Amino acid sequence: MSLLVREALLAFRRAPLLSGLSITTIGFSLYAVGLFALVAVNLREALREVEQRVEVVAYLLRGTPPEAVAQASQDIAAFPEVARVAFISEDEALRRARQELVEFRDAYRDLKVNPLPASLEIQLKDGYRDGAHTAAVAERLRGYGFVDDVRYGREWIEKLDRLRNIAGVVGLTIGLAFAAVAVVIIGVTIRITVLQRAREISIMRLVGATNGFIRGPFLVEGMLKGLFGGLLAIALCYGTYLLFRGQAELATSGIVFLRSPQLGLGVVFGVLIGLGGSLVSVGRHLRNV
Amino acid sequence: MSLLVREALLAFRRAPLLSGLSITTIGFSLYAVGLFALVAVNLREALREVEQRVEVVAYLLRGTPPEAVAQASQDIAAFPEVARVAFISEDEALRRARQELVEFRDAYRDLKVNPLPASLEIQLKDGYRDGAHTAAVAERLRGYGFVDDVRYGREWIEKLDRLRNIAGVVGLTIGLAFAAVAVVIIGVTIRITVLQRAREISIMRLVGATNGFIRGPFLVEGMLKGLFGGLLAIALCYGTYLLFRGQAELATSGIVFLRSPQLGLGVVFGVLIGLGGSLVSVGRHLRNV
Amino acid sequence: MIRFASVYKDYPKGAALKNVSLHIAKGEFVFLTGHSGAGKSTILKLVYGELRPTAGDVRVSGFSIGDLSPHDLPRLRRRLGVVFQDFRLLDDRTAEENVAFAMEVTGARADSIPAKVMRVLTQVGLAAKASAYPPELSGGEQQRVAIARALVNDPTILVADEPTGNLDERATRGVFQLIREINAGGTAVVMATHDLDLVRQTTYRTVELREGGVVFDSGVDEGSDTTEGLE
Amino acid sequence: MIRFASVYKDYPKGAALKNVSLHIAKGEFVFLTGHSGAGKSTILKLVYGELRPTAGDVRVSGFSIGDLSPHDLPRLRRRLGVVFQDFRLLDDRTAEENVAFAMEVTGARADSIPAKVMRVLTQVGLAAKASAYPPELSGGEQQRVAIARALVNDPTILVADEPTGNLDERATRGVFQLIREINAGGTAVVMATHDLDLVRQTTYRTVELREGGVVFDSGVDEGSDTTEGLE
Ligand SMILES: Nc1ncnc2c1ncn2[C@@H]1O[C@H](COP(=O)(O)OP(=O)(O)OP(=O)(O)O)[C@@H](O)[C@H]1O
Ligand SMILES: Nc1ncnc2c1ncn2[C@@H]1O[C@H](COP(=O)(O)OP(=O)(O)OP(=O)(O)O)[C@@H](O)[C@H]1O
Ligand SMILES: [Mg+2]
Ligand SMILES: [Mg+2]
Repeated sequence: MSLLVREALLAFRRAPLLSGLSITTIGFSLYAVGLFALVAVNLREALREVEQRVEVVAYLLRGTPPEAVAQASQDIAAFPEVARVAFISEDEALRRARQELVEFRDAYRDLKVNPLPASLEIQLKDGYRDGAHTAAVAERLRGYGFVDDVRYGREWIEKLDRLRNIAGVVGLTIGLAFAAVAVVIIGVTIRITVLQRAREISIMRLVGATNGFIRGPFLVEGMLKGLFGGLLAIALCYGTYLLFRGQAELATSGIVFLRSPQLGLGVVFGVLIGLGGSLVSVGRHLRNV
Repeated sequence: MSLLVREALLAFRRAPLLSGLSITTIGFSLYAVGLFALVAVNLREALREVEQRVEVVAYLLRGTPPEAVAQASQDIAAFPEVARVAFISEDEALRRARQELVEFRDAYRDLKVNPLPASLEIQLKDGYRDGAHTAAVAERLRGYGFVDDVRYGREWIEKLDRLRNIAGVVGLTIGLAFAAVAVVIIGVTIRITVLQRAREISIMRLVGATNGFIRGPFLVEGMLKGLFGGLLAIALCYGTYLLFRGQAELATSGIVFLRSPQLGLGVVFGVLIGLGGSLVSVGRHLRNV
Repeated sequence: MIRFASVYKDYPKGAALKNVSLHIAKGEFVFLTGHSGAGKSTILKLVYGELRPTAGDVRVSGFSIGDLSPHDLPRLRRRLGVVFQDFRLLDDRTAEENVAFAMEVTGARADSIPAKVMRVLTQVGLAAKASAYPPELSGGEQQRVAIARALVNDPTILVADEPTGNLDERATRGVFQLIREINAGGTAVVMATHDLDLVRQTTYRTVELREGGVVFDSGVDEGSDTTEGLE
Repeated sequence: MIRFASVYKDYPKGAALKNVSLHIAKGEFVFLTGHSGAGKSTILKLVYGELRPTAGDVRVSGFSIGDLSPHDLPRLRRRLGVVFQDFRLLDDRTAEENVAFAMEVTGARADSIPAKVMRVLTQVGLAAKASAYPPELSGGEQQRVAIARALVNDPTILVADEPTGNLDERATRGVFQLIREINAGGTAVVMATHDLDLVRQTTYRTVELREGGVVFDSGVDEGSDTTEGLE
């Protein structure tokens, strides 16, 4: 066991250049994956910001008693999908209209009575802002007697749904593609280093080393390379993140970095690739000698 | 010269596995770059779609004579920034308001006179949809005597501006990062293959080959590997594109592929990397032997 | 110990061995001689299982080379000591580490290794070069590392392919003396050599090959099976 | 032709040559002998510029090895034919291609190459193995490919490190005869060897090394400069 690790570490000392190159390759391959993950995470973050604007508005019949509205507000706030309920009075609606909608400045200037209805503005919780949940909430709101009409920008929400789906599919597929790129490149690198050491392996076999004995240090070495490569990739990603953070804060609400579990996953991925790559390469090689 | 190419091609025949692995690495590295380029191009395409909604609206004073409006429309259509001008009459405005804005259904039902103004809706050309140009157009519109007010969603356009800037900076930097990844990985691959052939090179020198004589075939070989790697990357990108096109058409207005000049650039990039990588690796090696 | 029965070995480009039958008893010392390209190394490679016979049967220390399982191959090789014609040293390990590696492979106790390794290196006259890497050694020094590696596990059979080709007369005498001592201790020795002086000095059995066939064998009981049962 | 003046060569782990002075005239034949590790290969490596002297001056065919420019190194080597102790063949080229490569390097006309290559391979007795790769050749066959490669460019100096170490008596005689013929044609030969039989057979000048110093030189005019002007 100690022999195993010692041999693996010796391999680094014996061929420092080649080991360094392999680690660099693994690191940069995983960096490509990490960069993509960074972009994807931040796009999703941006999408979430947009999503937060999803709301359902229930217009109330003129003359609904305030107690009924207050009671309903409480009920609605207790819906599992609902995050917040806000009551907008008729006066408030008029004030907003005057402020926001230029087309109507003139129109409202001359009005004797306020034609605008009061309404309840309902914000949904994270994860409930898709078409199906929104429609369900709207349906339930329509059940209240004093609700005249319910609006929630069906088209807009359905667009969001589609966007989410596409982003999910595209993100997943391209992410997998990048991961595949990393796996291929890393596998190839390990294969090349094993080829490089074909003579060494054949000599080991000639003096009576078993396949397991030969394979062991290679596997440990592969895992270590994967580990170092993964850590290098994280360092590179973090550098990139720092580079952007300053700029991004000026323009948007800032960017986020990958979270620890995601980073951990990346390193484990690196180690597994290193291990798998060594296993395949050495295994195939041992059969051939 | 024929010796040069013959030697380079022989290298492929002599070490088919290693050559294949190098080409695969180069191909997949460039594929990562290409994937990113695909995503970037399509995001830009999506941004352009959003941009097309940018418009400037000039509200006209009540009672403006139609001839004046027609004349102004022609003038405005001739502005270098302007793509299209549409006249929206007062009646048309009311019709739209009734249809689109539920809050005002009731309000307008009882109206005796139409309070809404007529307007000119002006669409800008590609490349003029940023804050500065839009503001300039708006300013000029205000110069007309019969224009009451000009609106163009300043906030929205400024957001677009910022988005464009960020997308540009992020795209460029991440693109460069990916390119750097590709360059590093490819350089490393070539270095490894040269290391692999260190013995060969030293023997060549021992029998009296000049550095140029040794370097030549390596450079041609590197260029060929870069070429093949570039073509492989294009094939992979196109495969990915085909994979997505079907799905994407269901949901959005479709995705686009890279254009020929971009593809050509990718291949040239591959060849140059192959050449440069060989030059550096072999050069450094020759100095050391 | 070693038995070749009507062995043929074809390479893609021609036959290297034709109908070779040979029996080497436990503890015997045999010289393999013959022209360059006669097939000496091919016979030795069959003994240590780098090659498989095209036809015929090769048995070494109870293992049948023709259908040796991947599991048995290392077990066979640990009983052999092999000096390769081209040395086959690991270039990135010192002389000492090269020899030690052959012991580690057998699972020898770690604390017993260094002393044993130094003893063998001293026997071949290389104690002073223990920490040199093969590219830092002269041709003869590399050859002696290869010999030390072959001896370090006290093999039951020593297979030596031209072990004195790069040695001067004095070193040759020293190494040959060492090999004779090993043989006296009960190890069978098969040694391919071009050095006919060496062959003539002794009365050991000599097998001469020509174009892949045995043309002379000074051993008397060739083909007899009497000692086979002792293996 | 070749002149060593008070040459020292230190390796990181010790001195290999100590104050070696040696002059080899045009067309001369010199044996280098000595124990394993005495410094024979080191002297030859200095001659073909694989090593630089630590101190002292080495001049070969008008080039000063100590400060040879990268541009002159190939020019020097093309005038030499070198047989390396460990052969140094390109494993992924056939015997024929290995020999041809040494000619291509000199810029020889492409159509003159195949005939010349086959002639030299025939001289060393390897015409039948022309299309075999080194790993498919026996030790002695590889050595003869290395010799053919050294001879193919009609060198003015032939440097041979143990060129018969892997050859049987008959092949040794053949190769040695060939080298003598080359020498008769005016090529200087420096040959390191352990084969004292070979040395004793002839009356060629013999230089014996011990621990990095020259202890015996049968050449009479050692140190005289009379032939130097002819180089
Ligand atoms: N891998 C191979 N593929 C094809 N032919 C081979 C291979 N190995 C050896 N040969 C051929 O088989 C014949 C016998 O080779 P072998 O190595 O056994 O000779 P040897 O007696 O050891 O010669 P030497 O004294 O020169 O080492 C030679 O003609 C050689 O060219
Ligand atoms: N690269 C090197 N680094 C350190 N020491 C070296 C190196 N090359 C050779 N030596 C040492 O220098 C001494 C002379 O070596 P050299 O190869 O010249 O011997 P040689 O006379 O050719 O011996 P042989 O007959 O065994 O080939 C030896 O002791 C050797 O260990
Ligand atoms: Mg042999
Ligand atoms: Mg030597």
